Amino acid sequence: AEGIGASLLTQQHPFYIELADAMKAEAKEKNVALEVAIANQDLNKQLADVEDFIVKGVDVIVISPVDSQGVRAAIEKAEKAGIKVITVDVPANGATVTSHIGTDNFTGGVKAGELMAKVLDNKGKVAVIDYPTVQSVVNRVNGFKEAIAKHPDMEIVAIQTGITRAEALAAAQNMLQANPDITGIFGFGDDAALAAAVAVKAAGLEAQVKVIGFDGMKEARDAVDTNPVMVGVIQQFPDQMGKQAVDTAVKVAAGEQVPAEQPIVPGVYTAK
Amino acid sequence: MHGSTTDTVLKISNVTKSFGQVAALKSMRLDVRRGRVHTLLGENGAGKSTLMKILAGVHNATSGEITLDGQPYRPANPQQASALGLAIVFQELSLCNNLTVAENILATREPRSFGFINDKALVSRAKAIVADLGLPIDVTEKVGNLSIAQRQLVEIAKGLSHDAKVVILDEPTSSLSDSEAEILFDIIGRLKSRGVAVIYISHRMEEIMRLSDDITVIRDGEYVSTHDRNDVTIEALIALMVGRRMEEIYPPPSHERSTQGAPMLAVENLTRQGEFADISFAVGPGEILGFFGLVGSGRSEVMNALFGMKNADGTVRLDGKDVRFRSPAEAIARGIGFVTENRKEEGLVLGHSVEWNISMAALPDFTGPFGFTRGSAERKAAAAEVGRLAIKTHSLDTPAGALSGGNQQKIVLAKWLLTRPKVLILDEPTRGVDVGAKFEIYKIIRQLAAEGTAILLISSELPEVLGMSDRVVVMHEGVIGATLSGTDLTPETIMAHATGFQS
Amino acid sequence: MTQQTAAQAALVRAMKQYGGILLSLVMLCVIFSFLNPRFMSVVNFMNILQQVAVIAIAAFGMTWVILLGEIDLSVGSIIAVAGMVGAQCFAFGLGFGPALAVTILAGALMGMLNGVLTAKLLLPSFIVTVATMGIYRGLVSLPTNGAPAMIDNSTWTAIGTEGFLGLPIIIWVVAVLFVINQIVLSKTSFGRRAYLTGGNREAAIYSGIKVDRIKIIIFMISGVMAAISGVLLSSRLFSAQTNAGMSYELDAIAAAVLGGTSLAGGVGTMVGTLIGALIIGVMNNGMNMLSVPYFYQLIVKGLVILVAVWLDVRAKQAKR
Amino acid sequence: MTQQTAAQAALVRAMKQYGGILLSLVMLCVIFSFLNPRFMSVVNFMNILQQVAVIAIAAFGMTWVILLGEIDLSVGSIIAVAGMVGAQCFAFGLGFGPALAVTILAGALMGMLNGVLTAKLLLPSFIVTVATMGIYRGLVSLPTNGAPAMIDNSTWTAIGTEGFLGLPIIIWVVAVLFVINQIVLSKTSFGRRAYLTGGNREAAIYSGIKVDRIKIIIFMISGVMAAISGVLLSSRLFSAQTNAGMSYELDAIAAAVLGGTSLAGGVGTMVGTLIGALIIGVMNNGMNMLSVPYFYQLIVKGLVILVAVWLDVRAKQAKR
Ligand SMILES: Nc1ncnc2c1ncn2[C@@H]1O[C@H](COP(=O)(O)OP(=O)(O)OP(=O)(O)O)[C@@H](O)[C@H]1O
Ligand SMILES: Nc1ncnc2c1ncn2[C@@H]1O[C@H](COP(=O)(O)OP(=O)(O)OP(=O)(O)O)[C@@H](O)[C@H]1O
Ligand SMILES: [Mg+2]
Ligand SMILES: [Mg+2]
Repeated sequence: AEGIGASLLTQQHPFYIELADAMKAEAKEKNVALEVAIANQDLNKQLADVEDFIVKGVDVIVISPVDSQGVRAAIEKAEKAGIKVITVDVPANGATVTSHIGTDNFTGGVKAGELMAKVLDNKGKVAVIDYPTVQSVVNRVNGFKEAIAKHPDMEIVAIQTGITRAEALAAAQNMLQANPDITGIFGFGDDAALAAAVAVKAAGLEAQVKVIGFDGMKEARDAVDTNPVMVGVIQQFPDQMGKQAVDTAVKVAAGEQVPAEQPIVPGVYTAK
Repeated sequence: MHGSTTDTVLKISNVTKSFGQVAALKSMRLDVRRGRVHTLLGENGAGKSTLMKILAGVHNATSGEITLDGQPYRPANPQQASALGLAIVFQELSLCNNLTVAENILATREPRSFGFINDKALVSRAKAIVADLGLPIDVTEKVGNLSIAQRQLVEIAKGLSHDAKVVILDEPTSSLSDSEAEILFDIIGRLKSRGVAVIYISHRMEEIMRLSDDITVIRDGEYVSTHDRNDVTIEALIALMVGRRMEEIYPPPSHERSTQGAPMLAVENLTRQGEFADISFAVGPGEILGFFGLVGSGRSEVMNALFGMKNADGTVRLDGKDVRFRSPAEAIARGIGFVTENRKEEGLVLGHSVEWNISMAALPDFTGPFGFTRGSAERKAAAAEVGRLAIKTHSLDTPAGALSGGNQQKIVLAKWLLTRPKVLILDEPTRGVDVGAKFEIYKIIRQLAAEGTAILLISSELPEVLGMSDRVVVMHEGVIGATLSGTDLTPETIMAHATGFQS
Repeated sequence: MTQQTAAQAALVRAMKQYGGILLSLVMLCVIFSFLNPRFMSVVNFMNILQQVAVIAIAAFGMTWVILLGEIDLSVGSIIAVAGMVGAQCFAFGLGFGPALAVTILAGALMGMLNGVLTAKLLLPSFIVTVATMGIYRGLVSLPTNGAPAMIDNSTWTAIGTEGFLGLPIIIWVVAVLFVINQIVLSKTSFGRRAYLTGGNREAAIYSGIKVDRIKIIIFMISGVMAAISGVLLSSRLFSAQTNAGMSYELDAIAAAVLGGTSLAGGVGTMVGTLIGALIIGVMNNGMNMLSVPYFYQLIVKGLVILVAVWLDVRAKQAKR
Repeated sequence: MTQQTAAQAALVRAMKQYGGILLSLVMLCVIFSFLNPRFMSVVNFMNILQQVAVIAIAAFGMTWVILLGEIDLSVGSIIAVAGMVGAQCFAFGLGFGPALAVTILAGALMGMLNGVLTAKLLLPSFIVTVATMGIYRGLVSLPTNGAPAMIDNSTWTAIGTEGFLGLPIIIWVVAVLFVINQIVLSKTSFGRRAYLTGGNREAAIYSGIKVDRIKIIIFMISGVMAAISGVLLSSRLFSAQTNAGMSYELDAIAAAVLGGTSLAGGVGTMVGTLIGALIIGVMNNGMNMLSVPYFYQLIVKGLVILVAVWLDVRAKQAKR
């Protein structure tokens, strides 16, 4: 088979679904073959997926790495086989790829922190729901922490892991129970933020606590529009990312030059 | 042949049953009559239990005809069988250890009020059943906490709690001692007088002669003949059953034992809190020391302690040296063998081959360099034991579970013979074993003794203990009542000590 | 016997049966209250009960299955499917009642498949439910291609958020299901048959129990309980997540085993399972309240399970 | 008997024992070759073998554990810990040899903990290893706070990437471990004792087998196999991932059970397990080659496991 092979981190998250959909749409538009494999957050499966792409003989491989470092093995295998690799969303460390297209997560985190400071008048105690085993989330949280650190009257009083929406809900409830003076919650993704908003409502703290999310998928943007607790969400653009990834892959296959870095700066979405 | 046909409750004709390739029953027939005890006699694996399971609705007959009260009888499941008036006490215990006696006895027939189980009524009804049968059992106790004998009584209570026309008892006394067996015989007497037909299965000839009215002999799944109790002798029955004449049941000692030298095993003041106390005895090389007691008198517990399965205080000297075993492995290494009481649970790995079962206790002897098993030596040794004990098996690779009870018991014996023990403990070695095989086992015991093995023979069958032992230790409630030899070895004295009526 | 001594006897019996695990639960509560005074509050206990509801209900079903000596690893996937079925029903225009009925029916069907494969084809339930765990997890993703589905029905979402007579509805649901399961298990002949079959399958057959039918029904109970868990979870989250309930089967099994249910079958009670589930809930909540980092939470949770089961095994041995 | 008929007899025996599952494997291969001609290539078979190596080796260890009637759910976590231990050794400045030794020792220790808790405290292995699954998964995250760790040792990474005598080193490792496990299981007293203990623990004790020791050793074997799997995995990935090996224990169990190992204990072979692992590997690879969407892959995988186990159960019944 010729065409593009795409190995995506997961298919159980709206971000990646939108990314995959955008890639498929663009591939159709450009009339190239595209095969998508889902690593289901398992790096070993991602490597196996890439190995199978190599056997199948695709022209270009697009990877959204499960992990920046571990993806090196897959990239090296592809390059040994003479196949060019493009990464989307998460960058690769320790291996050079033809091009990387991704959100600047750290900057996104900083923006989230600044928004939080703004809505809380530069003071107050905030909590974070995180997912520490994912590098892009770590970058977001670090950016958020840096922005908050610039405000002496603001303090991060609790950080808890809440990977799924159910876990995030429990984590948010329990943090609110333990620290009733929390005025802001930052969720590492839409799921975390939406769950936090539910917890705030359940605790009857709608007047006191503001929630900010990250990703900006439709459900979260709707929530920002309708739910006063959700004051904003950092918006990624998976549609742009997917389109650009396929465009780049087509160019690479045709032998054209492409830029090594194609950053996509996240936006800030607040109520209409 | 016998009486009028109107007396016949259950009539079995030309019944066959195959399990895959195995034909367990070929052309069976049987006439069971009201108010009479009809005994089924046959070697291990002859097909007795299979026939009973067909009657109970557990198995379907492959072909043949059965009528109950003249109506065709073909129960689809045990519940139907019991609804049609059949009650059965299974050979293999079919109780749930996690439930109480009452819950077991009335399983699936719990008294209910408003659709919910009425526990009070459950207990009182079970109590009534047990009291009616005269059984000494606490119905609120968990079955798992009972001794094997008590469980057997519960099994009997469960089977007999149905109002039945025909009662089947498949080796009910195999784990009972004489006093509990007497309770059962009383019950059977009452059933008879109520006009109930009883089908009885046992390998104990004395018992059979005492209880039966009719006796049917079967061999290899085939009907041989039916007799009135008064027209036959034990010898004749055995000849019919095993296909040859047997002169006696207990082979004579092959030699006059020289007066004991140093004892091979000497036990002093062995005590374990709550189970047994102050157990002292000694056994010399070539001696058979019998252990008799009522079930629950603690004989098995003493032997388990000797074998390193349980801790106990006191001293044990083996071949003149003080020993203290912390595990069976140590006991085996020092030359002790233990044919345990329950072959299915403690003796055999039913799913594995005859060969593996025979070699399992002597595995260190078949282990070569780097821990590799010496396969050909192992196979040769296992084949030799199979030959020596005349074990009936298709091949050495047949799973032990596929053999009949008597042959399974021989495998357990073979396993311990292969370790060449100095002291061999035999805990009920002939339980559930047919007369023919029993004789074989007795011969082996004699032969071992002749070779100088010291033997501890635990048995609840008085004739067996009397017929085989040089001396007999009688236990009662965890202590030794007496150690008898010579002219003191009479049934009366032994029973007196065992029941504690004499001290 | 006077009434008082009867009550005392019952208490002694309960302490003997649940002493080990009750001790663990009380110890955990004491430790957490000591470390964070806000732990001991009515609001927080409501939180714990709501958070543990999904696990507890799945664990009721799991108790039946384990009682039979079987295991059901597909529970987590059924939880996810249930939420998605509900969401799709609403997308299809059904009302609350029909949607709930369809969802519970779906749970029963998935459980029935597990039961039939186990009972009729004689496959080990462990492997059957490992397989159906994958199958059901695959199925849940088909309608939305892996994306979560919003649930647009105010009655459904009210279950997870509203209260009734001063208590959250979720807690009522747990309580009612607990009582039903407890009564059916301990007071009906169906429950008794489950104990018999789990204790000695052979004996159960000889006693005329249709063990295949019981097995299938019990897997259906497990499926239905998981489906109800799924309803609660999706109502709490206003949405059906395709990764919902992932590995909840292990928590449900842990709850049942902590509660004294024996994996060998034949032994177990709903009371024990409820206590087991509470231990898991208290532990998760307490550690969150103390801001214990995630990885340490994993470690502590493992250790608490080990200690609690050990205490329980010890208590049972001492009793004998 | 001539040599030829002996060989024929062996073949007949093998067909009887492995017929059901070999049939499944061959059928899968035929179907995939038919659907994608590139499936049947040397390169692709090398790929399959490498992809399945991690599962296969863990499954060898799992076979021992299941043979004993126990289960080890901590295998996936041990795989992750092993990689992290290796990475930390290199960060600490150790060379390849010592790092490998420490890693394998770590696997043995984790297995020993499982074994001691099961054998000495008499806790059910299911719950012990559910607990240690969490504990080990928590431990793996401590050194890096959840982040992956790079592995900076060319010998270590060469294992996963280089070849030897024309075959990838990984395949050699699998082959050698298969042969060792196979020989120890079928030709030594230790293997025999494992079969006997799994078949009837009580009878084994009475026959002088030290079942506690055997149990502990076998959990150590499982730990060591998982650690070696972890080495291979981390070498393939140039890094230690904290979520590595997640739920691989289920694949390992599936491989062993597909291969005819009975969860009740006492029955199983390494040959069967290898075939079982290959089925899983061929299935994953073949569906990737056909670009089957992920969720459908989950469903198909579950169905294939069901069908294969069913064929095997049927073949075994017919044999009797
Ligand atoms: N479920 C079964 N599957 C296969 N074979 C069986 C089964 N049950 C019994 N058999 C075989 O049928 C034959 C008759 O067994 P059965 O149990 O009826 O003997 P028995 O006369 O009761 O012997 P015993 O005196 O030892 O109890 C034996 O060869 C036995 O191995
Ligand atoms: N599983 C058990 N749990 C608790 N107590 C038991 C158990 N098995 C036996 N006992 C008790 O141990 C004592 C000895 O029982 P056991 O039946 O082994 O005696 P025995 O003299 O060896 O009888 P036999 O060998 O004739 O069956 C009895 O008091 C019995 O109730
Ligand atoms: Mg019989
Ligand atoms: Mg005894």
